[in-house]
Amino acid sequence: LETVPTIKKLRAYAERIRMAELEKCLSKMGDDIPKKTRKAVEDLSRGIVNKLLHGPMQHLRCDGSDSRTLSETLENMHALNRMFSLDT
Amino acid sequence: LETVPTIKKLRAYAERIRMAELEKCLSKMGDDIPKKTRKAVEDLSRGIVNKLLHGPMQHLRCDGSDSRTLSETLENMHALNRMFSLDT
Amino acid sequence: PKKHELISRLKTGKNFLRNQELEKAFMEFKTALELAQNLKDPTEEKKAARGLGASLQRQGKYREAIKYHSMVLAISQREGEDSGNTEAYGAIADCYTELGDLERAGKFYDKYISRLETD
Amino acid sequence: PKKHELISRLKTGKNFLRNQELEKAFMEFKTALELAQNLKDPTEEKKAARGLGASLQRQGKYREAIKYHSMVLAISQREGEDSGNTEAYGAIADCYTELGDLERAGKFYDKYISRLETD
Repeated sequence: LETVPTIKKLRAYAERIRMAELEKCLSKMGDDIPKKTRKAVEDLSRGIVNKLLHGPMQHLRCDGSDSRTLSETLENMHALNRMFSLDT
Repeated sequence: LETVPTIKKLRAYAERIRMAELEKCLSKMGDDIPKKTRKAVEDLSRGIVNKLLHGPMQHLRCDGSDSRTLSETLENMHALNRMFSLDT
Repeated sequence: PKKHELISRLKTGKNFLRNQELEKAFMEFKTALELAQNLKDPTEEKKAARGLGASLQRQGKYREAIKYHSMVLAISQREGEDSGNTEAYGAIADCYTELGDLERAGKFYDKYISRLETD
Repeated sequence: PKKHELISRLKTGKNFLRNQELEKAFMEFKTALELAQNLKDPTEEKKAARGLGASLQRQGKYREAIKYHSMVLAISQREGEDSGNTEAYGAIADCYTELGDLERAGKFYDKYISRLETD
């Protein structure tokens, strides 16, 4: 449960990057972006972020049933906090 | 220096995701994608990946001069290897 | 014409949200939700519900936000089409985290995480 | 006309690369590089060099690959325009890693990493 706030912070961190890059992209594409294109681009940004986050997110959850131990999960959390400066 | 191969593997991992999502996106957008759109979409995919990788990559390098210690860098490496299954 | 107003409400709502004008955003999404319900347009209905959830969440009204994010899940269930669910699970979990209910937050993050690799 | 052939060579080169037909890819990019040099088109020249580097790298010819990835850096310097450098630094570092020269790889990764936050 201690890792839950880290999941939230990591999500927010990635979402900020996603939104900033998406806006840059849409502004480069000019006005009058076809709806289909806009949807495809949004899905692209979400797809990359979600697939990249999947591993770390999974390793922040420790269900006790598998080989992932609590201490390993906490080490993952500490490393993510450091690497993404999530504590500040 | 022990962390160098991890940098390579993490880069390759992210690049696979980026290419797969980019191809999905371009195929959804149909033929005849304007060059400007294509470039914007490629930049988007690269921008998200690069900005997300920046933190972890930085924390895999230990230049000795700052507060980042070797043991901390190795812990980061182990966590990344676990979270992205880079060892297999 | 109604559809046109719906799209435009969603758009201005989004802009208000971006500029942190949260109450104005809420009002736009509220109108959009009613329009979408009248038009029986589940895709736009979800967008309106998500917008309402986001507006409330950023005002710190987490319990109410959960109500609207959950509406996205309900629409998905009703329509047998689960787009937007990943984000809804994540947002609900974020709200429970803010409310200090880490147990429940964890359960919703688990659903969120299990969907991260799907499209 | 020449420009047209250049674009088409780059495109087929990319397709060969995707299908792991690495020698065919190399030939396409090689022709593209010459065309781009004749047309004095540095943007396409970089794309051709990067393609040549990638084709060789995937064949395990790391030393030759480094030569072409370095060409991207040289074109950037010549033109005073550094697009493609991040990828070139990363690719060169990958090659040195494969060659077991972790010291040099680390130096190129440092350049790569320092550019990850720029556009």
